[in-house]
Order: sequence, then C-alpha cells, then structure tokens
Amino acid sequence: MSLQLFIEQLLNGIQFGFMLFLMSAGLTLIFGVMGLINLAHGSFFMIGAFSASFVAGLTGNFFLAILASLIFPALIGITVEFSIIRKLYERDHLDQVLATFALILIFSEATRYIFGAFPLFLDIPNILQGNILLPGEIVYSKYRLIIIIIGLFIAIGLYFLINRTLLGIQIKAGQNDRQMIRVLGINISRLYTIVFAMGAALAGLAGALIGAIQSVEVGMGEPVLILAFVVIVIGGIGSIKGALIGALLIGVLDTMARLFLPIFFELIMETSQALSLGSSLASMSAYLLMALVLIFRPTGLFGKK
Amino acid sequence: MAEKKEILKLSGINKCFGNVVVAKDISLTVISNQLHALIGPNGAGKTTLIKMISGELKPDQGVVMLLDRKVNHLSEIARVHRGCIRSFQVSSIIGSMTVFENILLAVKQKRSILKMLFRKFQSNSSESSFVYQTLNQLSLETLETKVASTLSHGDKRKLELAMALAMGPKILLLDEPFAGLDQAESSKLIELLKSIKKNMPIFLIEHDMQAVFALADKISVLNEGEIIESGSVEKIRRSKLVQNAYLGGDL
Amino acid sequence: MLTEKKFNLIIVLGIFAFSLIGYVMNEPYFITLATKIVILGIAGCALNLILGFGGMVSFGHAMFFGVGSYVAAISAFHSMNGESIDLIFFDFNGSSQMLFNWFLAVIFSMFFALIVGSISIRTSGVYFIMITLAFAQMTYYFSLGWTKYGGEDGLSTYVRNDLFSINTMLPLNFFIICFACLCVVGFILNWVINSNFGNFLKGCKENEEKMISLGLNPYTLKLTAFVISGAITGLAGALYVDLNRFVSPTSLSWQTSGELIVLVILGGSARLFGPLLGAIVFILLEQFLGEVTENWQFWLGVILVLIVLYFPKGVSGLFIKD
Amino acid sequence: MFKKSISTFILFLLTISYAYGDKVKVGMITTLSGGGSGLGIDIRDGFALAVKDEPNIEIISGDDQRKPDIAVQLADKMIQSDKVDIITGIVWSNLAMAVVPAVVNQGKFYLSPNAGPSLLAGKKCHKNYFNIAWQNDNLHEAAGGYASSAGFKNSFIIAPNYPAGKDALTGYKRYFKGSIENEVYTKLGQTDYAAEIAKIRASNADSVYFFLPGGMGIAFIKQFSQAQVDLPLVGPAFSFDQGILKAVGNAALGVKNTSQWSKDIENAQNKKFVKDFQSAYGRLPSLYASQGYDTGKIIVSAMANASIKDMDAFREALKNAPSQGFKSTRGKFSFSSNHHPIQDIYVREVVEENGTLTNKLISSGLVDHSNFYVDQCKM
Repeated sequence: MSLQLFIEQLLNGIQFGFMLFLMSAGLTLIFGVMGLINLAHGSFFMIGAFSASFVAGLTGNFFLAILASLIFPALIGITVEFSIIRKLYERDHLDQVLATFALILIFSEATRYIFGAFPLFLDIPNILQGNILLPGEIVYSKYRLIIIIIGLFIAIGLYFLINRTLLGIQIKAGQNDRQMIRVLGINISRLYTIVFAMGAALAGLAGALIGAIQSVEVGMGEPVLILAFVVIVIGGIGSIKGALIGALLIGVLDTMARLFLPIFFELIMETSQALSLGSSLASMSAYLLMALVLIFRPTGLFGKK
Repeated sequence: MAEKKEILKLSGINKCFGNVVVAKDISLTVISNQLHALIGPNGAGKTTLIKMISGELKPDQGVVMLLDRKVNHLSEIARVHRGCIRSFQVSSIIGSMTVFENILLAVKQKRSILKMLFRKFQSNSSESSFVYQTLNQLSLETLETKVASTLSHGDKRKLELAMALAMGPKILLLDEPFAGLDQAESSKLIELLKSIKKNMPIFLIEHDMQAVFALADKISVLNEGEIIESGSVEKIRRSKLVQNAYLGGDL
Repeated sequence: MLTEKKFNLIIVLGIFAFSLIGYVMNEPYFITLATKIVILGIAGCALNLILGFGGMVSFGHAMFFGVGSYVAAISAFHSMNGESIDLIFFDFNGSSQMLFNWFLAVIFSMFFALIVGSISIRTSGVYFIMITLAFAQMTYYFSLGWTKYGGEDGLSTYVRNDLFSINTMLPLNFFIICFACLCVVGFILNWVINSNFGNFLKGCKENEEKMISLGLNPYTLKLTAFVISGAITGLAGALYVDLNRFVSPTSLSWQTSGELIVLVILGGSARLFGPLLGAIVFILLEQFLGEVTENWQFWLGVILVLIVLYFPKGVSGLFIKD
Repeated sequence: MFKKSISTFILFLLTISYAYGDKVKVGMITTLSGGGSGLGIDIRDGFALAVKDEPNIEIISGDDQRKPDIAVQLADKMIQSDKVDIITGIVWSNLAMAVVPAVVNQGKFYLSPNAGPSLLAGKKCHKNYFNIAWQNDNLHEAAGGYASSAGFKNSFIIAPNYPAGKDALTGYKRYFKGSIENEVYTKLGQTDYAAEIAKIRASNADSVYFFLPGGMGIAFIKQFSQAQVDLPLVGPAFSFDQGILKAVGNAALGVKNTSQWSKDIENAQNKKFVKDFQSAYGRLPSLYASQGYDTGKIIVSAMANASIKDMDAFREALKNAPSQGFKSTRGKFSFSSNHHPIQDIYVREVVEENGTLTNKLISSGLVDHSNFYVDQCKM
C-alpha cells in the first residue's frame, strides 16, 4: 500500500472522528451539566439532516440549508427541553432512558409522517465537489476536508466558550457542583435550556454535513448515537477534550481496522474467511477499544474519579 | 482486669499524595480497654490515617499491626474479618431498611455467598436476642421497626454504632461520631461510649473537644501529617505545642 | 391498592386467564401473545434483579438473551440435520429435548455473564451501562458474520423442541410450559431477593462503602447477582427460540437490550414482578396500537412519555401500596 | 324431507362458492414503520392495486418493524387467529428465512414479493413456497454477465458482511468472466465509504460492482460520485429504484443497473400497471410495487382456476398461472421447478426524463434466466 493511500485513509479517519465529535460534544455537555442521559440526541442529528434537505430543496442554497440544520434542531430542542426534559433532571437515569427512548419513537414517526418513508435528497454544492491535491501528491475530497476544518473550528470555539466566557464558567460550575450554580445566583433553567439547545444544534449540524454525503432517512441517527456514546465514555463523561480525543481515536481506529484487518487475516488464512472475519472484527473494534479503556480506566480517559 | 495488650499498633507510617505529605512517620498504639483519641485541625490527615488503618488506603512506608499481626497486605474486607470495624463521618446506614434489618445485616455478615443465597433473611432466636441486646444497649429498642432513612440524625449515628457493635469488633475506629449532634445527643453518646469502652478498644477521631476530654484515655495530636504530641488528657491540655498548633490557646 | 403478594398473584393469574380465554374463544393468537408476555416477562424480571435490586443498569442483556437463544437453536439445528459438532473430546449431536437445551442455554449464558460481569462490575454508573453495551455489540457483530449459523439471516429450527410427550406445537401446551418456567423463575427470584444475599445486594445498591465496612465484598455480591440474572435471561432466550422456531442476530442487538430496560422501567423497577406488568402493557400496547394506526410508534412514544412523567414508579406503582 | 332440503341447500351453497370462487384471506406482513418502510409500503400498495377489483380477496396487513421475531409472531397470528390462506409481503431475506418455514409448515402458502434467499430456493425449498420476484442471486448474475459483455476485465466488488451480501458477490462472480481486483465486505449499516473509495481509486480495477441496499447504497453512490473516481459503476436495481433515485440525485446519472422490471418495458400489462399506480397513489411505481402487483395478480389468476379449499389444485393453479391468464408486468414469466421465476433480466441506465431521474432499458442481460439452485431442490 502506498504512503499516499495510507495518509488519505488517515484523513478519512480524522474526518469521521470530527463528525463523531460534533455529535458527542453536545451529548457530553448535556450529561456533564444536567446529568441527563439523552437517547434522543440521535434524533436531532436526523432533524438537522431533514431540515437541511428541506431548505435546500426549497431554496437550492446549501449554506441556508446548513443554517437551518442549526436553527431547527435548536428550536425543537428548546421546545422539548421546556415541555419534557426539564422534568427529568431530578429523576434517576432510568426514567431519563425511558423518556428519551420514547422521544426517539415520537421524532422518528413524526418525521416519517411529514416527509414520507423514502430517503430525501441533499447534495453538496458544486464548488465543493471533487478533490483537492494536498502536498505530497495526496488526492483528497474537498468536502471532507471542509468537514475536518469545520470540526476543528468548532472544537476551538467550544474551547474558548468553555474557558473564556461567562457561559463557559457557568457550565463548568454546573459540571463540578450543581449546588454551586444555585449559590452563584445563576439562572439554572436558562443555562440548562441553552446547553440543551446548543447540543441539539451541534447534532443537527453534524446531521446536515453528513446527510449531504450519505442518505437522509428516518433512523439515520441511532447508529451514530451509539457510537457517540462510545466516544464520550472513552473520553470520560463531561469532558469536551475527552470527547474530541475519543472521537478522533474511534474515527481513526474504525477506518484503519476496516483497511488493515482483512489484509492481516489474509496472511494467515484463506481469503473469503479472512475477509469475513476481518470485517466482523473491524465492526467490533470501537467497542473493543471502549471495553479496554474501561478495564484500565473505569471512568474513561479524562473522566473524574 | 485483663492484661494490657496492644490491639492496634502503627509504626513509621508515611504517605504522600503527589507532593503533599499527609502522614509523616506516624507511630501510635491502641491497647485493650483504652479509648485513644486523635485530634487535629482540618486537613491534618486524620481521615487518611483512619483509611490506612481500615485498609482503604495503603501507606507508602510503615507497618500496621492488628492484634500483633502485620496487616499491611490485607484488604479492607480482610481487616474487617480480623475485627477492625469502622464508622463513617457521614452516617452510613441502609436507608430503605428498618433499624432491625440494618442490625441484622451486621449480624449476618460473615456468611459465604452460597450460604447467604440459601438462607432467608430472618433472624433465628439467638440472632434476634443478640439484635435486641444491641438495640437495648444503644436505647434504640423503640425504633426497631422504623425505616432507617426516617430516623433523626442522632439516632442514625447510634444505629451506625449499633451495626459496628453487632459485628463483634476487636477494635472500633470511629470517624467523628459527634459531628452534627446537638448538646443533649452529644452527652448521651458520651455516656454510651463510656460504657462501651470498658471492654472495647476504640480509636476515635473527633473535633468535639468536650467529648474527647470526657472520654479519652490517651490523646494524640496530628498536625500536617505529623504527631506533634501524645499523652494523657492533662498532658495535652497543658501542651504549649498543641495550643499553638491547634487549640489557639483557648484551653 | 394491593399488597405486593396479591399484586403478583393477580398478574400471574391474569396472564393465565388471558390465554385460557384465547383457548376457549378459539383465538390461539391470544395464547401466543400471552406466551410472549411470559417469556419477555421472565427476561425483564431477571434484568430487574440486577437493575432494580442491585443498581446495575445493564444495557447488554440482549447478549444473554441472544446467547441462550443461539445455544438452544444451534443444539436443535444440529439434532435436526444430523450434523455433529466436533468438540475434541466427543462429538455433540445436538438435542431436540427442551430440558437439555434449556440447561445448555443457562450454562452458556452463565458463563458469558461470569466473564462480562467480572470485567464490567469494576465500573459503575453510565460506564457500566456502556461497557455492557460494548460486550453485547461485539457478540451482535460476531453473530452477523457467523455464516455457519445463518449470519444476519438467522437460524430456523422449524419445529419446537420436545418435552416429555407433550405436543409443544399446540399453543396452549407451549404456553403452559413457559408459564411453568415463569412460576419457577418467580419462585427463585423471590427466594433470592428475600435471602441474606438479596438483602446485602440491596445494601450494595444503596451504600457500597458500608458493605465493605461490614466485611462483604460488593464485587462478589454483584457478580453473583449478575450471573444469576444472565442465566435466567438465557433461559428466556431459549424459550423465545421455541416460540418463534427461529433465532437471529436481532435478539442480540442493542434495541433488544433497550426494550428489556423499557419493560423494567415501564412496569416499575422497585417491584420484583414489575417487569411482568411492563411486558403486559408494552406488548398489548404494541398490538393494540398497531391495529389502530400505521403511526402506532408515535403514539406508543407519547404514552411512554406520559407514563414516565406522571407515574414515576412505573405502572405497578399504581396498584401496589408501599 | 328436511334432511334432503338441507343437503340441497348445502349443495347449492357449494355451487355458488364454486361459481364465484371462494374467499381468499391474504396476510400481508411487511415493513410499514421505521427504516426501509418505503419498500414495504410499495409492496402493499402494488398488491392492493392488483386485487382491488377482486371482491373475494380480503387483505389483513401487519407491520413487522423489520424484526424477524415480530414477523414470525404476526405470521402465527394471521394463521391461527385470522385464518389466512396465503401470506405474502416480506421485504427482507432474513425475515423471509424466519417466516417462510413457519408458514409452509403450518400448511399455508407463502408468496414472496421480494426476498429470495438461496436456501429457500435450494435445500429448504417447499411446495407451498412461491417466489414471484427473483432468487437473490439473479440480478447480480445478470450484472456479472453485463460486465463481461461490456468488456470489463477486472472488477472491484463490494457488499455488506452478511449472507445476502456474500450471495450477491458470489452471483456476480458466477457470470463475470474477468478477474476480481478486490472483494470488500463492509459493516452492515455502514454509511461512510471513504476508506473503501480510496481503495478503489488506488486499485487497478476497470469497473466497480456494488450491492448495498437501502441507505448504504445512497451513501455509496453519492460519495463515489463526489470523489470523482473515473470508473464505471454497476449495481442491482435496488439502489436505483424510483424511491431511491430522488435521494441519490445526479450522482446516479449514467449508472448501469440490472433489473427484471422497468417501467418502460413494452407490454400492455405493464402500461396499465404504471398508469393505474400513478393515478391511484400519485407517484411513479417502483420495482417493489411491480413485484407486489404481480403477486396480487397471480393470486387472482389462481383463484379463477381453483378453489383455495383444495390446496393441491390451488398450488397447481399458482404454478400454472403464467399459462392460465396471469400476465406479468415484466413480460415473459414462468416458474422453474423450485417455484422461482424464469424471466428476462434487463440492463438499465439511469437517465433524466423531463427533470426526473428514472431508468431506461438499454439491453436484455440474461434471457429466460432461472436460478442456480434448481437441482438442489427436492420437493
């Protein structure tokens, strides 16, 4: 295998990682600040993709579509937070699991009712089609490069938001000690709503960015949701840094395992078995990594003891 | 009176958390029928020390001896089985169970898993008479059927003590049992501990000086991980070193 | 309001009556539904042993359900096609005997539970939820690629296994077999939670530190409970194979784990047999709503949300007084 | 006297029922909610359209949620409680593998409007099981044949890691005469193919064949096109169906795919079907709708020739339907000895027609194509 191909695959892994990061950042914040296990987070991913597809179909403008993928999920997030989620903060995790599981059913069926059972169309704009030549003769997809850059910007943005702004301080206070933010006289319910909406918007953005190169369909959020949970657990719940590192780890590992495991097994066994075993193991790799991390660090890489 | 026996003996205990020294060459002994109190300002390392005795933490250096045997390598659970029983700073009871059941848990604790699976959680006559005896000793008998989480703070502390006693300890490690008790409850507990210490060695960590001075046979003073003075109540009262470090000259 | 004993009795008799009504009215599907309720109820109650009483939220119980299913199905499959499995020491020819296949399912799921539990119980809280999920996902992906036994297509056993000389293909007979299993499992679980062990387990859920200071090892306690729960879930899996005469990786998927948790919470995790009521409510809702509207999942979602918000103790909380 | 009148009455009833045909209850188990429900809805609608003028058919439908266990339980319910005579509707192979044995073992007919797993065509075939769509390998075999005739010498082939995926690639290889550059199995449900596409670009292949049903295929085609890999892409019809083309967009333009049906196949039955379907549901019919429609029409035809009360006669009527009045939307159609279709499989190209993407027939790939498993089936 050439070095170029290897680097291209590495970039693919990183791109996948940043996409997972967009999903997990919100999830980990919501868990860290409100202590809420939000299974419905994948639904915001789906809502983001559907609203982008809808707006793109209406206006033909991809950038308006991306904007919509931030706004609609945030608005729906606020509505749901107001009407249902708010009542769950004081409940134990189990009630949250049941309620947000029910929300998945509601969101999925409502989306199917509105948009029909077939996948929707969402494509990237012409200027982002095709490839770009990176230094070292590496051919790489323009759009995927853009996803990496957006992911980087959002990671940096979140870093500044958490460490340099009042909202960030409140969020950190909330993560450390829920009593403390009351003492500090912070409007908790507003803080919670903002965090929830922010998480929903990030998930929606991820949905739209990914929807443009995959398929916009009902149920697209759940597989990503499970991986995002894997990411935040590896990183340590509540830690944005952990989410970033966990996401990149999973992204690169998953891509590399898909690439190398079948090749590796072909060395030691017959081809068709090797392909099948290799790809089975590649599918398990993320979970294997999570299990290993938890065996050695029961609260994730950057989690609090 | 039985001969004086060393129940607990610490020698040369050292412990660091990173750069912070929390125990520096600590040596002390608790002998039978003695209440040995450990006092010291917040952050002096008292709770760390009790954790090293109970086995939750391991010292970096030094020896912990329980009944003349080195127990450094033993886990917390193994030390409990050797009779080293501990109470917590915050009342540690099973809130959803009744007072009786809480004590019954303590009575039944020695069974193996298999035996535990095949025995009903019921007391036989000898067990229940033992539970009632413990309840009477701590004057909890009227609260027998109350759910533990509904008890008053003082009663919760008593229940915790009752659970510790019900396990038949060789030595009791008490971590601030007086914390949060009002005057009346405090003096009741003092009386109680006075009667218990007659035939039970106790290692007590406490802030409440009144209680310590009323109860202790021997006092050690811990400051910044070091024992700066050790001796009888009178000696400690008079010690300039102690007053400077901790008591602020008030006594 | 009822006492817990009366509640249990009414639920169990209710299920039995439901299937009898099906029999009398010649609506065998009622019996099939009741059988499904019983089987999922068994799995739910087993999960509740560790979830409600041990405080361990396992998001990977589909693994034990699926392992039990696959073991029973593979044994039945080999007995049917006459191919034997070479186990080095001897050749295993499979079996069409229910009792034997149940036994195998229980042994294997216990074994899995022992391994998974001994690793997972080192963690707690959300980390425990996720590590159990991780193991279940691994077995799920393994089964997808295991083409010898059908991979994603699953494995058909065509007929139910035999038990003595009972005609197990008759819905009522099979229901009674499952119902008997439910009674036995109910007795065992009830015994466990009322034993010394069960009470220490409850203690563990509330205050692990205290259990240590009582000289008990919470790890062993929890692991034992985990293994018991896994074993019973495996039995439910084996029964489910006989109900459907079929097994597929779906029974190992995270959705199955999620549904088991839903049964537990819906019914109420504070009561041992809450999940049985959860299974009744969930399956009947699924059935009833599915016949009324195509968008039944939407309405199921709405009902579940309302139940969480307004009946925090689950449906069983409505009937049982504290 | 009384007795006699009763028996005359019964005789009378019998004649009536013969004259008008017995009522046939059909259980439609298909995916109506969640992912992939578009396919199930099309099958149901196509079937309903085919039987709407047949008063003696009653349809009982149920949503299998794409879960095999639910599908089996629905089958049990329909057989035991609703007393259906025929079950049909299942979209997915793995569900069919669960349901078909349960149905035929309880002495009912199963007519498959979509899935055709190899086991059910071969070793586990059954006299009461009919497949109206195709054996799973068929479209892939045709694709392999097409790739050979188009002059491709070296293919990169890709499918998900599950039995249908393996069958698909086996089918392709069975009819492809060139060499295989690389055979890749992806995770079922995977939607990011960057790694695989990079491999394709780096390879020496001169063509790419893929079988990635549903959303997986949409994602693959889009990413393949966005990556501007300059290789011809071939796939089975599933990824280029009417419902899916909308979501794929122009990325699919020019791609060749193989199908046993296309909306522009020239025959009266097909024209009527396409017209009726559009006017009834306001959308273009899909492959699945055509299969559902054919399934319905076969039942209608069999009912005209036999009573459902007589299983053997009805089975014969089903089997001989193609020569007794049943006209398939695909044109030529007959059953092989293992009750699977013998039919032409065409090659289509995705084109734009009045602003909508659709398929155009370009050649007939395999003519009178049966299936590989006929000899393995002992009925």
